[in-house]
Amino acid sequence: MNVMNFVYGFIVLVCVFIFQTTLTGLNRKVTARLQKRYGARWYQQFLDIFKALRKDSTSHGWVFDFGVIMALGGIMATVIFIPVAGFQAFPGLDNVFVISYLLAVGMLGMAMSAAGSGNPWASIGVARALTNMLAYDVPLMIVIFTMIFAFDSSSLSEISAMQQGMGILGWNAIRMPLGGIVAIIALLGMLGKKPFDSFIAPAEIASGPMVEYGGKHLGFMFILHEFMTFIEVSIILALFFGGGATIWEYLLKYAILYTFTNIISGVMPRFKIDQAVKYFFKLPLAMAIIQGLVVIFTGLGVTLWF
Amino acid sequence: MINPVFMIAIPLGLAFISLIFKKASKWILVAGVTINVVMLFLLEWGSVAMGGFRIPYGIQLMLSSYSFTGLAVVNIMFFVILLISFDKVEKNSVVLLTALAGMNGMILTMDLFNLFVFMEITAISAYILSMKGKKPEHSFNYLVLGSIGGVIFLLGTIIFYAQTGTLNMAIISSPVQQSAFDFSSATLFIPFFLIFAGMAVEAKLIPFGGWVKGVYGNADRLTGPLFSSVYAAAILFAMGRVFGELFVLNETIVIIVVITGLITFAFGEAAAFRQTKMRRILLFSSIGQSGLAVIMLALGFYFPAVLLIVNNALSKFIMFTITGKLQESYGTENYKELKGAFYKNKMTGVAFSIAALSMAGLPLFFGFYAKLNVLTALFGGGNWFIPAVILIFAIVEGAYFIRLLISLWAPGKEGEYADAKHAVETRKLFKPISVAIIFMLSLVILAAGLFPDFAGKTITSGAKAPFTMSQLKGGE
Amino acid sequence: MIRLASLILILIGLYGVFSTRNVIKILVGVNIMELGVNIFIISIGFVNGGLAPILTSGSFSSALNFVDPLAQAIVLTSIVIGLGITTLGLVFARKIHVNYGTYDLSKIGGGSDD
Amino acid sequence: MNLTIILAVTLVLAAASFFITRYNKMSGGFTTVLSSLFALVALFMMRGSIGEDFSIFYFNFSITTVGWYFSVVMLIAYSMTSFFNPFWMEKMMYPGSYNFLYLLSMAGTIGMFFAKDFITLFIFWETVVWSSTFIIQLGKSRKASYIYYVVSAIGSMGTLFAIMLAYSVSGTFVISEAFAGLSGGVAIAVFFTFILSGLAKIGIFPFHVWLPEAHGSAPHTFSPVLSGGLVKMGAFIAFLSVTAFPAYDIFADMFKIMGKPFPIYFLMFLGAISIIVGTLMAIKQEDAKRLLAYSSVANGGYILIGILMMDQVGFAGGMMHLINHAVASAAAFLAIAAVAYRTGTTKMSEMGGMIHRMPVTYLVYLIAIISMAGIPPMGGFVSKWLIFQGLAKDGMLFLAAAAFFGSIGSFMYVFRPLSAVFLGQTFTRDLKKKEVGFFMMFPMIILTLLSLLTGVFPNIFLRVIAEIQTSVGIDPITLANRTILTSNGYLDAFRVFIVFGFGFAIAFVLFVVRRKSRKVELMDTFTSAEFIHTRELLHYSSKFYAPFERLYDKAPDTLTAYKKLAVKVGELGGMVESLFYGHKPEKTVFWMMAVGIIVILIGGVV
Repeated sequence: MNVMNFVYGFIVLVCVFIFQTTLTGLNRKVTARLQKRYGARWYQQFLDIFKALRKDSTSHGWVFDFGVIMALGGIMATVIFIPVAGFQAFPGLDNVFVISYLLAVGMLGMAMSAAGSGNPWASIGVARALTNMLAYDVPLMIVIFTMIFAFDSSSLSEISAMQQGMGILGWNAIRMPLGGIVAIIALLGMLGKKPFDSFIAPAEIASGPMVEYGGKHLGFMFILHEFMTFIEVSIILALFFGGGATIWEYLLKYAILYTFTNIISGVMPRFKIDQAVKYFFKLPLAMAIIQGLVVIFTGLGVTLWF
Repeated sequence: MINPVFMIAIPLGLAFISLIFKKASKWILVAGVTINVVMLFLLEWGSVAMGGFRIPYGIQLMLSSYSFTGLAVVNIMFFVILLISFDKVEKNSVVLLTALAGMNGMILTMDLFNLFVFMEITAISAYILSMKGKKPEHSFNYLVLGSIGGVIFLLGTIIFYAQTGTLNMAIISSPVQQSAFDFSSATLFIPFFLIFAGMAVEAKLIPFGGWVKGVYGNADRLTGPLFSSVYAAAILFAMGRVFGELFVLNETIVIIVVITGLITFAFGEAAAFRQTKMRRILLFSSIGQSGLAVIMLALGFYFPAVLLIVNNALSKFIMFTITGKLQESYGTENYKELKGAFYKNKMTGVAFSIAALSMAGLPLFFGFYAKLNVLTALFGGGNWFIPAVILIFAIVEGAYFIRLLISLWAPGKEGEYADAKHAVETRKLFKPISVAIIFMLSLVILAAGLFPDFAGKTITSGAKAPFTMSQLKGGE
Repeated sequence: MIRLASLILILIGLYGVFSTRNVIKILVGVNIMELGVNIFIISIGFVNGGLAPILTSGSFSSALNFVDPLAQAIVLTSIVIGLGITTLGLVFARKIHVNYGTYDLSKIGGGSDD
Repeated sequence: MNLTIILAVTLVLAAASFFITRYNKMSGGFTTVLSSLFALVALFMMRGSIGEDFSIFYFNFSITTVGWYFSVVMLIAYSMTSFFNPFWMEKMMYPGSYNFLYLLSMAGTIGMFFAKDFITLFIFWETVVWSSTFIIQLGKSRKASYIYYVVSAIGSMGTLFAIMLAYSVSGTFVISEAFAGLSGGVAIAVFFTFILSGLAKIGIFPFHVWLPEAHGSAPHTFSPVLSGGLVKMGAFIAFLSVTAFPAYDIFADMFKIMGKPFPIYFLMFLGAISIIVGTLMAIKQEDAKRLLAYSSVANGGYILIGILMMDQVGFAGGMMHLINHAVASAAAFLAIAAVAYRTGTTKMSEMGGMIHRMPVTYLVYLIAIISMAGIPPMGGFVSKWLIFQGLAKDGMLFLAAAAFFGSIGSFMYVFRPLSAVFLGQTFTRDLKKKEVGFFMMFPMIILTLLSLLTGVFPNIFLRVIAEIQTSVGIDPITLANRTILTSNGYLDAFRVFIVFGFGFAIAFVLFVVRRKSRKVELMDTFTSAEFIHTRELLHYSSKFYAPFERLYDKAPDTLTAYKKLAVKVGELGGMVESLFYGHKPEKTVFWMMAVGIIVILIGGVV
């Protein structure tokens, strides 16, 4: 660990921000086209963020600020850990549990800040977000657990490296098809895309956690959201779609996966939060468990293509 | 050295004297009990033949470590009870002296018919004392059941006499006699059962002791402790002797006694669990304890049984005395109406708590040592079923005692801190001297629990068997 | 024969206690039981054609001819105890009558205090 | 430092505190602080004398690493909590007895962890049980204390049974030898009855019923001890059941599930159930202390699973979670106690916005829950990570599913008190409330720093655990400098912390360089253009997860089962009373005849 690691980390942060924000902008276009609109320009997302950062903001006490900083700090730390096409700013720290729990720091910070605003809508939104998290995370974690058991490694980069070199057949999504389906569904939940977006639900609860944010706080939230999206998609990409041998392969796959979730979400209605829980704890959970049992007891999916 | 017969004769003689000097009868009672307690430590150990007959033909008294423990418990506890509840003696001093004589006799005698006589003397005194509860129907019930028990006991004794030709328990178990008679036969089993059933009425075993609830439930500060600690100890010690000398010879009767004891223990604890009146809790707990003691006696584990009896005598004395006083001061014995009664009577409360925790068999107290010995003995005998039942109902036992203690100590609304303002009004319970005595006794329980080895040695150095043949020979 | 009769007496007494609720009758039942036991005791010690175990002028052939004196002594004690108990029982019966105005056990008690 | 001296000093000070309290309540409380701190320091220094055996009276002790570890954890909870004692004396009905029992139970735990034979262990164990029973009754519920005792008694009677049964086979009470020679059905019976007290104390389903009652209702100064300390006594029994009772050796030939003999797997499964039950129940509590109590149930499940794994990684995780949960839970309970000290309540719906009045307490609570939920960089993360890695290595899917459920569910429930008590609008009543004094703040800060220490430098603690692992004959966890190595991944907690700090710094700089924001009141929020003037009404705190709770609100309550059982025992008693007792002789005469006939018939046959 030396200064260069931190410099690399900072570069990763900047690159990820630019890449993901661009992609979000493009996807706004995609969604618009799905809905027969023209949509905003591809750089509109940048404009939104910088505009928000420039504006005056109000604060509801120190925890409101502190939460935002904690959230962004936690999320940025997580981004630094994400291996991108084998590159890591801090090698060896891409343990899947570390990443998924460090992500929780950001979420906790966000929830804290939102609840600290004293707005009931925010609290409801947080409650829904946490419930949603419980719903999608359990099936997903079971699949990830299966994978750690199968490959005897919990490193994101190692698991994605193991899938490379066999083309599409090497992907875990293909080798463990049920797990792959669970992962895609869980990714929708993680990203807060429809049908699992009840915690944002602008028309229902006035954007939920975001209700009190404005100015730089809102700008921070936008940045945070871009980073979070990157982390979540990257985890799924690394675990189930083989990551990428080169940076370009990685980014391409990433863009496809992200756009794919956006397209699905574009045509979906919204689950109520308890419906989401029920949904995840039925089919996806069952699939995850079946996948787990198959892998653990038969070894199918681990050795089949070797 | 004093002949043990004086333990019986002096109270009996004083009882007659006090009939004549009615005014001084109370003081004669005190004198008698005091003399007995002092005499206890000057007694001549071993066997004593009465009336100049040789042993098999005359009545034999036996002072072994076992019966000495019995005498000590009975006389000392009797003395302490008198100290605390002297004001409650009223006109019963003759009865009390007779009772003391009867109980000492029960513990000392080796003769079956003599045992019957002493049992009846004790029982009659108990009938009269039970009238202090002001419920004649319960006393009457006790009397009828007691005399039926006596009749059954006598019948068994006589059949036994007809079969073996002697009433001396020790002689029966001598090797010569054993070879001459088949003791495992079913014919001998019937008198044994009759003897057991007769004693079981007094020992409160379920289903024989149907009188207990009415009598103990209305006992006052004098009779409650007297019945539950002294009487219970006396009958159990006598039972232990009968079991040890006779019942060991016949396996069937042992099984029956153990089953009865187990049922008594389990049912007694279950019945105690649902009570809200403190005397009822204590009486059913006494029933359970006596069931447990009977199991141990029947299986020949004398040391744990003696520990149980001593623990029960000490603890029940404290608890019954305090309960009796609570009943007197507050007019109720429902523990739910006595919330925080110990708030201002802390010494009394601590004594009660120690006694209750000891009964529940919790460590640092004497009851735990007794429980440990019980379990060691039973497991040592290769039995796991009886200990399992005992432990399961020990949970019940602990539960109701703890519930009782919580209620008496900590008043308060649910959801708020325990607060003295919810306590019953403060009333003075005992005189300081009485508190001191009770507290000292509770400290004895604590000390005996902390230093069990010492306590164990003091209680019975050789109590594994009631006595041995060599002891008998020595007394001849 | 006589032993059987005494056992039957005991059972009759027991039945009496079991079946009646009148205090006096219960006491009578107890007394019948005691009577049965006493007869039983006597029958144990009885030797047909035996002699009293005291100095006699008659022929003294064998100690086995003596009637067992112990049984008689026991019976005496037993009778005395029985008398005492009956007396005390009657006192209680009287107390019951004073308190409740009846001798019938089924008409008293039965409250929560039972 | 000799254990005799520690025990003697503790007991003398216990008695002293009782009398001191009679004259001055505050000083009585300070005596407990003094005594527990002395015991902690003295025990800490006993590290050098590990391996010594000695006896006091008939108690035999043996200084072991594991005993040292457990008792240090226990004394951290006791000593830190004792700082609160002086300030709560006025609320106690029996302050003297409270102090006395507090120290007595503390002495009990010390003695228990160093016991060399089972009788010593059991005596100290039960002493702790009854002394804490009498403390709990001083709190908010008498029933809680009763439930606590009954559940504990079920456990301890089971253990006593096992000890005696094993004694009848092996002929010794010495812990390391008592279970030798067991096999077959007896071994299974001993194993399950022995661990009963452990399960009851940790609060494993179905024995978890006492935790919410007792933790929730105990005096606020005792709940941290209960949750942070006494619960860990159960973990010690669990530890003994796989080490002293070498369950893996004795059950080696038995039917195995996922490589674990089925009795062990069954217990781990119970642990998993308690994780789920604890999590679900914690989510729907309305009282902060009850909520934390259920979280203890869930965390107890992790500890049990970890310890029972008895391997290189998971075991270390379980042992590590022990201290993490003790520290975090004690801190959380103390924070709630501090709030209750000012507001007088622990109900979440009756509080709000305490962060503006008690910011330090808020930070303490925040860090405690971060650790409890297993989020880096706090200690809870490291231990949960180890448990997950251990589970993943063996592929124990169902246990892992429960562990994940509990882990994510914990985000839900730990956030509730945070949001309801500390965030949101301050209630009008509490607007003038102040932060607690330094003396109460001090232990909370220490515990918070400990949480951080366990999270950033876990290897300090894992080295002790590695020593324990060596002493019980399993491979010690591999540690390299600051890194924890497992066969399927490794963790450098320090670097994670540094990177987190780096991210935080960037965010902080970004935040500071932007224009300063305008501070507004918490009533000045978006309310859909409605006017709401009541502070209390705008605070969203009760029924926080209502849509989720609705999914399982019909689930049966375990306590009801216990109540039903108690009713059944009472009914048995009622039957006994009505069958055998009355004022008419006929009942008993009938039974005499019946028994006589039966006995004579049977006797004739036998």
